[in-house]
Amino acid sequence: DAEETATPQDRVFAPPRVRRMAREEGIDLSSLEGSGPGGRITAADVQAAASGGPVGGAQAQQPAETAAESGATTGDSSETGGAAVETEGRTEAESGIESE
Amino acid sequence: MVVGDVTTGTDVLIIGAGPAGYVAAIRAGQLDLDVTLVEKEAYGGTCLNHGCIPSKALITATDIAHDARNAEAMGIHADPAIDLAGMVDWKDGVVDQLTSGVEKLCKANQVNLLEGTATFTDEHTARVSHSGEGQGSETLEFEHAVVATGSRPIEIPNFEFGDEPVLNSRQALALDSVPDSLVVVGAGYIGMELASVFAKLGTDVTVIEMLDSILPGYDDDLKRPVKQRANDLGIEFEFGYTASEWHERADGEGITVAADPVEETAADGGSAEAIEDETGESLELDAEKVLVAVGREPVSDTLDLEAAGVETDDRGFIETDSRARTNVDHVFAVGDVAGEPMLAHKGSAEGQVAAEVIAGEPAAIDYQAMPAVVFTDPEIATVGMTESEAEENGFDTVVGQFPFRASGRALTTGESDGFVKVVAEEEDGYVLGASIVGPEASELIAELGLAIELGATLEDVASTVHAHPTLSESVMEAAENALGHAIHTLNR
Amino acid sequence: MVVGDVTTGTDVLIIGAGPAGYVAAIRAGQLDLDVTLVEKEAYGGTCLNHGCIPSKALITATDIAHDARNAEAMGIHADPAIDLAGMVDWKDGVVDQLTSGVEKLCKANQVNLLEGTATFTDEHTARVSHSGEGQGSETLEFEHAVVATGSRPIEIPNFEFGDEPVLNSRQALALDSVPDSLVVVGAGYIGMELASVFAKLGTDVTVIEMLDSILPGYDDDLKRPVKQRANDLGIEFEFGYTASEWHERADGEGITVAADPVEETAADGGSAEAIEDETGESLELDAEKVLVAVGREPVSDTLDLEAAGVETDDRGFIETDSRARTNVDHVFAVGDVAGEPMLAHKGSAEGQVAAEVIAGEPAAIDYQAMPAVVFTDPEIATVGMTESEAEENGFDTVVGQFPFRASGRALTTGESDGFVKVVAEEEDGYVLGASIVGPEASELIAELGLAIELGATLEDVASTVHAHPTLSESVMEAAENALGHAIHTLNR
Ligand SMILES: Cc1cc2nc3c(=O)[nH]c(=O)nc-3n(C[C@H](O)[C@H](O)[C@H](O)COP(=O)(O)OP(=O)(O)OC[C@H]3O[C@@H](n4cnc5c(N)ncnc54)[C@H](O)[C@@H]3O)c2cc1C
Ligand SMILES: Cc1cc2nc3c(=O)[nH]c(=O)nc-3n(C[C@H](O)[C@H](O)[C@H](O)COP(=O)(O)OP(=O)(O)OC[C@H]3O[C@@H](n4cnc5c(N)ncnc54)[C@H](O)[C@@H]3O)c2cc1C
Repeated sequence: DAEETATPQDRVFAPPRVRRMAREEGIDLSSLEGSGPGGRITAADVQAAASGGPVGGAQAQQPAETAAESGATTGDSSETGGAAVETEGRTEAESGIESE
Repeated sequence: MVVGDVTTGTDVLIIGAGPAGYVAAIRAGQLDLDVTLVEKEAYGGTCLNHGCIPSKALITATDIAHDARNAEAMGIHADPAIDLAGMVDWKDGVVDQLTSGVEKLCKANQVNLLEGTATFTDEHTARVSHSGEGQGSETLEFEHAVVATGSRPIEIPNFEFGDEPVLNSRQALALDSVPDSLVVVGAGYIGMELASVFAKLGTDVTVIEMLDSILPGYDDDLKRPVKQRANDLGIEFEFGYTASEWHERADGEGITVAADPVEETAADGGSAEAIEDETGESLELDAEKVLVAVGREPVSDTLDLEAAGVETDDRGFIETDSRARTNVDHVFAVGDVAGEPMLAHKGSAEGQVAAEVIAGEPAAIDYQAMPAVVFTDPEIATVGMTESEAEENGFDTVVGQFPFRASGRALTTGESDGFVKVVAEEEDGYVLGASIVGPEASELIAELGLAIELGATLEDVASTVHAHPTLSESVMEAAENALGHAIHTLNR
Repeated sequence: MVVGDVTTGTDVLIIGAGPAGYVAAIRAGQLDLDVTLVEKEAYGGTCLNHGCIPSKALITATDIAHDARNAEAMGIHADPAIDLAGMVDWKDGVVDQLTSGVEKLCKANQVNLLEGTATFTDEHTARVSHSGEGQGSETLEFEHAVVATGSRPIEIPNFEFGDEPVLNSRQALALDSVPDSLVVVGAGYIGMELASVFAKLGTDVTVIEMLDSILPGYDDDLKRPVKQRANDLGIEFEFGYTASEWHERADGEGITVAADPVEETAADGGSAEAIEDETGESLELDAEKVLVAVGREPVSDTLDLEAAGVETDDRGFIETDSRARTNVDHVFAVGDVAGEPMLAHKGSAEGQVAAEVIAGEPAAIDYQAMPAVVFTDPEIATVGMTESEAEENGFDTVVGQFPFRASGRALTTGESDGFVKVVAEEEDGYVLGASIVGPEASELIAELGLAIELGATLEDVASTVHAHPTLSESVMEAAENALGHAIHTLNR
């Protein structure tokens, strides 16, 4: 199990809380376009995908300190809301597919 | 919990109270599950009783004496005397404090503690047999089981741990007098940690290793300062040999350990190659004791896993998914018995995940930032990918490095061997891995583990202000070096 | 660089080669700016020559002896002898290595080094006068200037640093024999660090402090273990007194320091209140020397700032914006001269920003995660907001704590006083601040600085695997405690 490897194609850059949220929502992080620096996936991205709606509402929950993360636009991430997949079992979200 | 020849039920049966099992139990208790934790020997398992804690206690204590003895350049003149029996007493006190703490924490979290040896009887029942006072056995029905039975040291032919001069790590950590001389078989992390402790206690130490270098699996640049320090401590190495047998010496003054050269074909398929002995001749090493530290194997053969339908791989490890689940849906396995890396914190992390998954939470374990530490002198710590692993995984990488000899804080401690190395993805600078050899490597690696988990970039690490003067500045400087603008080292 | 009574030009003139100035210079060099760094005394400034580095060298070295002397419980019996002259030699060697390193790094980054004292002559020129060999002066025309002239110890009436038994921190760090007794005036971090060093060297130390506790500005719970340890070391405290004068004793055996009780109205407006002496009587303390460590003041009065039009506040600090810019657009100020916190890494961070802004980059300095460390025994380290600061800023907070006595690693080092405390925003768990008192606090704080900078949450820190057994696990456990599910401490 420790042998799980990531490749540039399937490595997702997202903090633990975001990976947990994705598992809770059953969202495949690899289907998301990250709005953080360099494409890092943020909580707002997952919330937006989960609600299938625009990202703006979720962004409002970010405190000022993380403006860098939430400030960027998340463009087409709402389109991926429907691409959510169930993540039970061996293939989980956090070892999913890179967003780029 | 009723003890006797009766059947009781529990939501979660956890077998083994090491750092994997007791953490699973505490977390399960916090999640309001009805938990029973069965332990046959001692709360805290190998780690607290015979592993991490006792070894680190002796390493730190011998270092206090060693550092003072070797601080003449600093104007300190000391000739400390070490009373090993006293040191071992102190160490035992530390262990007692921690293991009784574990017991208390379990109880405070409503974990039912049960002393005894558990074996599966079918998919939903286990028998727990008690030896000693409360002799007898009882049957436990469970909804979920977590196997956390750990590992044990591997024996090699002709070296039986029961025989007096042959020691495993557990026995070595309990010695109460310093052997004059010691042969250590195996230059893995346990062998190297203990070799250093005994060398600092004044023992003549010789290490026999099958492969051609210490610490198989670690990069050469990380090993170099450790090997150098070991040489400085007077530790002798015999690479490319395997210990074949031992016998009492005729003069009654100790033992002789015989070792054979490894034939090239017999060498482990690992990256380091075995050296063929030119002459092909055997070695004979005189010593007072011999410590065998050639690795550990899972404890999966003594609990009738078949009765529960749980499968192991060919080395005996129980295979699990990232939810810590075995091939049987309601049975989980965590810690050493569930595979490499056999490290306490890996087991604890798996234990938490198992408990959370049983409670219905969407937990999963992710091995992308699993640290590993070797408490040699100096320490080695790694997390995430090495440069070559990153490249094998298809990343274009950029690497930054900072030598401790350029660190003001390192110089003020008199300990400035080693370096911090950071590996990142080239385009966006995501930190992928790090390795450190040098002072406080074990503590410094934490920041880089967090960096990897957070998806931090080199710039994030480099632009975080680090307090001066600290060793942690070296982490920042390594990140700056990868970006081409370190301040305290040249950027080439 | 031509030296003589001529005018030369430079893009960037940097005045002062302390950690603020030399870092600005190196960074500016890396950014291909034409830089001239003027230093009147020694590369590395206060920090490398008379501050951070020498103090930490003596702290660490005396600790090596002290730890060995006090390790009987671990079975170690030692009676180290300390030769202070030897220790100071070693310390000087460390300083030389670092300062010559700074010089080399400057040159390698194409920084023009100029020895001399700079004063402004107008908005775009400065005079640099050389004493000693290359006596004379020259005029420098600059596009941009960076003022990095640092700070100096504050003198109090009747205690002149020139007088033999009166010491400032610099002089105290250069003593080559151990005073029998020492009065320390001021229980700030410099006073407390040095009081501990001398107490460990065997000096009878008495600390006089105007306020009612040590380390003004730090929370009481952080100070408590430090105060306790100081008491254990035999350090005496006289709170609520100010030193009024000193005189040689009639018997010629040393000096007497007189101190007056602070009147309540005279007390500093800070949080800690001065104690009114019941009797209102003065104290007389006999000692061999007296160390005055009552604070530091900016060096802004000796370089004709007015000629350049640069303004200071009423304490003499140059006011700057987050780009390190003064009221004059092309003049920057960094480090101690630019205000609190007067810490080396703050100066270095500002220095980098100044260089980058001059090079046209969008850099800015952010003080939200500026760490501070006190290298007392045990160490204190803080970063970000305290609980009360967070509340004053309108945050609903949640706090998590982990005591080192529950840390396996701490117990194995014999040093388990203190704790890690994490302050977070309640709703989403964003980490806002942290404070640590205990072993390696200075190193452990780094991870929490990164957490704050990256906007990490408690969950992020708690679910990052930390190596076992390490002190850094305590950071993770404090975060877990804030979330209500720490493993190794009770969650209430
Ligand atoms: C000398 C040494 C030093 C080490 N240093 C470190 C270190 O610094 N850092 C680190 O991370 N790791 C270290 N390790 C490894 C670490 O000890 C293990 O990874 C860790 O103990 C594994 O935890 P575990 O809970 O899986 O198993 P264990 O700790 O082995 O615990 C298993 C428990 O299960 C019990 N048990 C087994 N079978 C049964 C049964 N049928 N019924 C009831 N109870 C049963 C055993 O009695 C035992 O208490 C060290 C190991 C050694 C030997
Ligand atoms: C005993 C002690 C311990 C300390 N410990 C720590 C610690 O552990 N951690 C920490 O962060 N901080 C510590 N500090 C504080 C730290 O030393 C300062 O914050 C830091 O040195 C400030 O850097 P600077 O570059 O602003 O100024 P300085 O380091 O003071 O450097 C200013 C330089 O400018 C030169 N200069 C001044 N005027 C002129 C002029 N007109 N022309 C040419 N050159 C000039 C001076 O000679 C000096 O070299 C300590 C201080 C002391 C005294």
